[in-house]
Amino acid sequence: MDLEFTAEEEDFRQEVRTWIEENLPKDYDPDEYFSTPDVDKKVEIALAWQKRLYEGGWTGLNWPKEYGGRGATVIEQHIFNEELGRARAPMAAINFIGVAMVGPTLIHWGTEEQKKRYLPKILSSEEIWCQGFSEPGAGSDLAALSTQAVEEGDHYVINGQKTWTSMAHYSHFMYLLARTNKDVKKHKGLSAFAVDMKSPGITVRPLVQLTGDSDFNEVFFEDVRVPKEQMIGPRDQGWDVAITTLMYERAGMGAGMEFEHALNQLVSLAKKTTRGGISASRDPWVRQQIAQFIIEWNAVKLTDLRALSKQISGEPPGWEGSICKLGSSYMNLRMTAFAMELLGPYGQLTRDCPLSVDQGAWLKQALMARAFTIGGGTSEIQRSILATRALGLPRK
Amino acid sequence: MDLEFTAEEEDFRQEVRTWIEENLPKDYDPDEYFSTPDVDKKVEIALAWQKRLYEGGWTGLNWPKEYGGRGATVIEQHIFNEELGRARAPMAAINFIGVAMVGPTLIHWGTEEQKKRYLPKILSSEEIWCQGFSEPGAGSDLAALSTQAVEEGDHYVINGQKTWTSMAHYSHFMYLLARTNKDVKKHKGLSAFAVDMKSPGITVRPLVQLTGDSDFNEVFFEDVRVPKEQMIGPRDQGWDVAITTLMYERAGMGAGMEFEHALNQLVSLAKKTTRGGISASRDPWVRQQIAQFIIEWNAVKLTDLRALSKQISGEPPGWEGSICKLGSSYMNLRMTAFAMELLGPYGQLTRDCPLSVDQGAWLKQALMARAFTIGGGTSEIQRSILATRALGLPRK
Amino acid sequence: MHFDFTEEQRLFRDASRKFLDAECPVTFVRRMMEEEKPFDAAFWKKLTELGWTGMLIPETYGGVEGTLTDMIVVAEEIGRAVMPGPFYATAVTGAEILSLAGNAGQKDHYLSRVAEGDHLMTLAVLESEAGLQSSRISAFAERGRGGFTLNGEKRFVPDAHTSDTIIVAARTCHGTIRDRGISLFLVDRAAEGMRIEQMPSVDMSRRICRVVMDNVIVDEDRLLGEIDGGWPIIDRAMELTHVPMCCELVGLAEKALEMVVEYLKVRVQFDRPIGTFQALQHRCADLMVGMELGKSLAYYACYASEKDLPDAPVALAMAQAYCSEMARHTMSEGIQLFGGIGFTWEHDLHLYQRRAISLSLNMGSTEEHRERVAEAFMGG
Amino acid sequence: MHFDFTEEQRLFRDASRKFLDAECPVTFVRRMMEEEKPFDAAFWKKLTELGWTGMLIPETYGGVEGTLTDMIVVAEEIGRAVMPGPFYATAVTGAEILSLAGNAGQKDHYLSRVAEGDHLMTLAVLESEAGLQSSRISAFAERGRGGFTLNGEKRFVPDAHTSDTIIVAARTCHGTIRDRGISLFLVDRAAEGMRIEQMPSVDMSRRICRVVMDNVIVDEDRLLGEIDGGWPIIDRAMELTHVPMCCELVGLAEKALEMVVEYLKVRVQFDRPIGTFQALQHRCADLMVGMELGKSLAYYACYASEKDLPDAPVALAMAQAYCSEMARHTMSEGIQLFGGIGFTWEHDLHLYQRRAISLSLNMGSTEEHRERVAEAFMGG
Repeated sequence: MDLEFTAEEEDFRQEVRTWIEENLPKDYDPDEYFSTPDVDKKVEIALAWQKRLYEGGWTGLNWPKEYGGRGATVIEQHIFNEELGRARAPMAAINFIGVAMVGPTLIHWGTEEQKKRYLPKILSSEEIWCQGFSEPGAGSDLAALSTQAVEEGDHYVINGQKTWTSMAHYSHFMYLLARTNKDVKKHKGLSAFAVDMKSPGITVRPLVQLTGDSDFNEVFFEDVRVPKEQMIGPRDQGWDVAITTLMYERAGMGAGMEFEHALNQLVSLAKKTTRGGISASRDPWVRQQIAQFIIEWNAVKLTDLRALSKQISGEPPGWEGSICKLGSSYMNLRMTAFAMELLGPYGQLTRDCPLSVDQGAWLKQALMARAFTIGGGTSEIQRSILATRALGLPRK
Repeated sequence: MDLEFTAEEEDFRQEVRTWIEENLPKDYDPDEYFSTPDVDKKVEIALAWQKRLYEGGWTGLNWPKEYGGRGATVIEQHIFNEELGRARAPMAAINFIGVAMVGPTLIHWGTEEQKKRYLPKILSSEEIWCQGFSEPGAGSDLAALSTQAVEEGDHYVINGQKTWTSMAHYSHFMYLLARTNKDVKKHKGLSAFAVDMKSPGITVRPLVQLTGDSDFNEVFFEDVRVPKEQMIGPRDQGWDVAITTLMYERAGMGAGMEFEHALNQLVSLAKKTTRGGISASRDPWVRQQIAQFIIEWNAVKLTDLRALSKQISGEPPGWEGSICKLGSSYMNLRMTAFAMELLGPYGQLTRDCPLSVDQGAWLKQALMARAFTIGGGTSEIQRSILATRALGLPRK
Repeated sequence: MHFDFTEEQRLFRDASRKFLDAECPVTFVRRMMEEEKPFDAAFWKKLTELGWTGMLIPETYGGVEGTLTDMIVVAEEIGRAVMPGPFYATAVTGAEILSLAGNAGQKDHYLSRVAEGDHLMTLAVLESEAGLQSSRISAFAERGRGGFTLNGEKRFVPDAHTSDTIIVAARTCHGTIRDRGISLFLVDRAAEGMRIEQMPSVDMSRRICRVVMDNVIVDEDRLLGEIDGGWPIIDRAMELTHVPMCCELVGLAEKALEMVVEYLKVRVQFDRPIGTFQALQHRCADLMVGMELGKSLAYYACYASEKDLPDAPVALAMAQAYCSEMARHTMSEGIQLFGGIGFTWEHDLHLYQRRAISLSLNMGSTEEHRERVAEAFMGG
Repeated sequence: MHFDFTEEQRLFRDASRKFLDAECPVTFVRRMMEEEKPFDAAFWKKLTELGWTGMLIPETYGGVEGTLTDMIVVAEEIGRAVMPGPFYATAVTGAEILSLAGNAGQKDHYLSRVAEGDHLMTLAVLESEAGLQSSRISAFAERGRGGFTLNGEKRFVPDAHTSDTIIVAARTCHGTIRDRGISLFLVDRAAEGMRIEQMPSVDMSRRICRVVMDNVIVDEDRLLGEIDGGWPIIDRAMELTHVPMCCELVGLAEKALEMVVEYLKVRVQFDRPIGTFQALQHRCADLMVGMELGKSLAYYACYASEKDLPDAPVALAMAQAYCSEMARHTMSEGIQLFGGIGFTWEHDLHLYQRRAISLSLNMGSTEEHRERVAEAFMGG
């Protein structure tokens, strides 16, 4: 058992850290960035940061060098992500789909033309991608999607609706999954496409979340024509293409670092909250609960390290992804609820209220907490995966 | 809303209380009774108490007067049970099946001969009954039972095995459910019988629980002959007969009062436990948790009162039974686990250890806690009942 | 012995539900959320006609002289409909304080107006360290010739911006005797020196305010009750107010659970209604258990408070602790069970969640409530 | 960076599992439970041959000089097999204390015997107020001519009745300096004045004892380490002992979960394996999450302790708090998932439950462990 990094790896970490320190805009305020409801501004900051990363040669860390990547080791990626999280740098969300999902998928399934056409502009953030998987009728049951792609000459004609599409109206392309065959088992009749978001017939409508913010969209397709050469992978093999993609969508610890930040904030909150003249941080009830959150969070981080170790050794991935997601989202749910209790009546105040504590961040996080137990595969789906695939319990 | 009892009811309560005070044996020690692993002694005490109750005219409180009962109102029964619980009188377990389940079932389904033969001796505790429903292969899925009753002349011949039969080797009769028809849907082919436990071919074997105590038995049937006239209700309608019985098996608050007693003991335990010279009862962490148990227990008791009110008004019963069972057994599970924490290393000591606290009662209760979430319809079955019957969620 | 609503109360409940279904659909709630002040005079008039505003007011003053139980019948329905706007501050807190402490003239003046729906009131107690203890009151009323001069700041005052009269709890004496030294004043919202600002909060359909008093002068006859003796009045009035609030939490949870169950019956994934999935069924069952247990505690708190039984404060603390967590948990689980759609603004569940959060937090933290229970059963 | 067992450790784990499968089946465990002393000399001999007793002993003394990680490989397997009888008290606590504090003669005498399997040891620390703080030690060693006279009572001493030597922690000075004033003594179990009684406890396959010392005289050369300087030794030795105990908890949970899963695959109710019921599937998944998270914490506690990192005590506290609750919860849920059969004596799950209860409680309460975490992250 060895949790130390080699001297080279430590050097790499130092290089990354220094670079981030020197390149993160001086006026960048992470608290403001992570709590603002102003999506446009957020996207602007994130995009500028992505471009800066590209100029520094830091995008596509794990892409093969021949496609403009850095061919970094798993451990270097980990260090890089840790350092981004440590600095609370703007999230990679704006270009995450392109760099982390579409790129690797194209490298695996794409034609030479597709690779040449798309990969460089993904790396440079010149072209932003969104992902068109979820539909109103196909959430947990992705294979039930009903958006259709019908062949017509040298095009496919797309009709249907996608939902929970993040960044859709900032995107140049959508990585779309649609049905090309209705006569086979439902996951056998899908195909993947690269769809130009400027195509006639596409309507993007912001989806307002219960927080009142709008980080997602609905995307409507009405007779949208997509040239045949924009199909990714073979026809009717979209499910396999999608599986490749989802394997690359490793729950990065970036978001996780925000949980750690919140935990630190919670300790500060307990210290500054007084009841009857005594700091809440001295109340055993408060201490026990915060300690429990800290313990669970550490358990998640360490489990992620175990997953990383497997990856490094080239072992098949275990179920740590699902475990970490379940563990961290559940911790976050209770942590944010607990913060509300600690705040008492102040817990209800929003950012707009000058009397709100920590700019209403706790309320927002409490409302957002369910995003982590629903998005990216619901907790129920994660549990079913663990039960049937990891533990081998029978499906039927 | 009116939670007061009428003057007559209060008089009745006083009468009951006085009678219990005067008749409960002077040397009766409830702590000893409820914690002893000596089943024989326990049964002896309980049986003596049952006979005393009978002499006082207190058995079959809700039975019609014509069958020797008292024709008491629902509220009188409630008061009576409350007073028994308050005095921590010996449990009615020894004759509970006879008085509370078999009696009412016979009154409903029995022939005149059966009523005359059995009812008086049930009331007097001269004949003790046990219940033969559960089988190794038929726990939650009672209808799957496989014990067979095959017609042969004027008898039925029984073969099979029952389990979790309490009091079997103290019983004179078993109220048995067996399969008389294999060719119909599984719950359509059952019949109910009164089986003489002295019949040749019956073997009773004690079933040792994980606590090491033995409150239950396995009962084996090998070519046991039961005269036809001992069938209860019509042939192949055993399921309906059993449903009648189960409707009478109202989770009495008697057992519940033991939870309340345990809660009071927990408060005492917290007071006498010191850590670093300070009583644990002053630790907010301890106070918060005990308060939560108290709150939940009160919620259960009040919910039981709501059920009682419905019963009094002659309204159809709601789902309070399942709710109270889930609520109280879950509270008890956490309460006993918490007591172990409070005790620290002392929590592991058994009754035999002179240094054990409260005679090792907490350990025993912690081990026993799952009896309440498994027995009498598992928590999972209760939840399924609530989901499908109370909330109307679809089964398939 | 009948621990349930009476037959009349059930009829009243059905009528109330019908009324709110018709007059307070969720579209109305959403409209009110957008308003500067979520108060609709026409709607208030209708509540008045139903007798809701005069529910706890004696017939002498034009009220219907109902019981607290009648009030919780309404409160549950208010929860089910997430009824927006002011209500308890006037119809419960205000009415009760006047009934308890008002002199004949004050009762006549205020109570009859409240019963008629012409006057809105609220109570301003909490300050910066928000907690319902007399020791935390530092707003001061200086006695002068013919009146008092008030200074200080109040927070979390429900509906102050729409109230005609704000009943202010202020210190009139720096005494050391516990709970003494606080007095109540009937202050016009528009009195000189009063500044009222909304405190933007999670529940946009019901508002809370900050009230700053800068040398506000009130006449001697606006003193409500005995000088220095206001705290027990506040205590009792808040007890009577928090009981229906607990019942509203139950109503919110009950309706949310119904919404979830209905959805699970129709939402199909993996070729069957997701309501057939046992894990989801059991989660719903657990929510039902919580809701019913909470209802029992809330009903008993009502009973104990209505009869002014010795255990009323503990019964209330139990209901507050349990119902607060239960309602918030129900909403959180409800959103999970709805999945993505439950996480959208257009879905109604978050209105229930918002109400559950603010309603419960306005009663304090569950830690405080549990501590009161601990004190009653374990001592200090 | 490799946060996992090495290839050799895996091979060692497989061999250990195979060994325990063959030599320590549950029939053996049950037999030991019935014994007056659950110690089997032949079995102990085999453990010795495998190098388990000498795992942490330097090669100089005949040990295998393994690491703490090697020891947790064993501990997990011990948990999976609910291995009965003494082990940690000799092989970890005893071996480490001697290594840390023994002089050359003591090491030579005791360590080589332990490595050979000829000598069993234990540490007697806890007293009536069972807590691992030096302030709670009141057993006293009075210095006299050529030796010490020991008086006092020790509780919860693991395996004292089968130990040849009991290392006693006694006060030698009523000093006020924190953690000073405690000394360690190597006492023969059979020494005059020693009274050892078993403390009947939930785990019959492993015993704890009460040790009463009534004017027990020990020679000067039985003083272990510096006079008054014993506490830091105890602290470190207990840290090193509790790490494998956490891993044993993980092993117990892992095996229990496997047993549950296997049962759910074959048990049929309502015409299908109950493992197809989603509510049960999800409960198993949650148990798996807990077990894996606990494993990560336990492994890190091992790493930190092995390297003696500054965060080792906090890492251990995290593992203790989490693994204790996790293991007990896994057993409790496991019994529920097995249903009636899981509640019987003949079913093996309760052996795991009993071990989980005593193992975790012998480390203290989770409240204490969490408080240590709170102190590290929030201050006092």
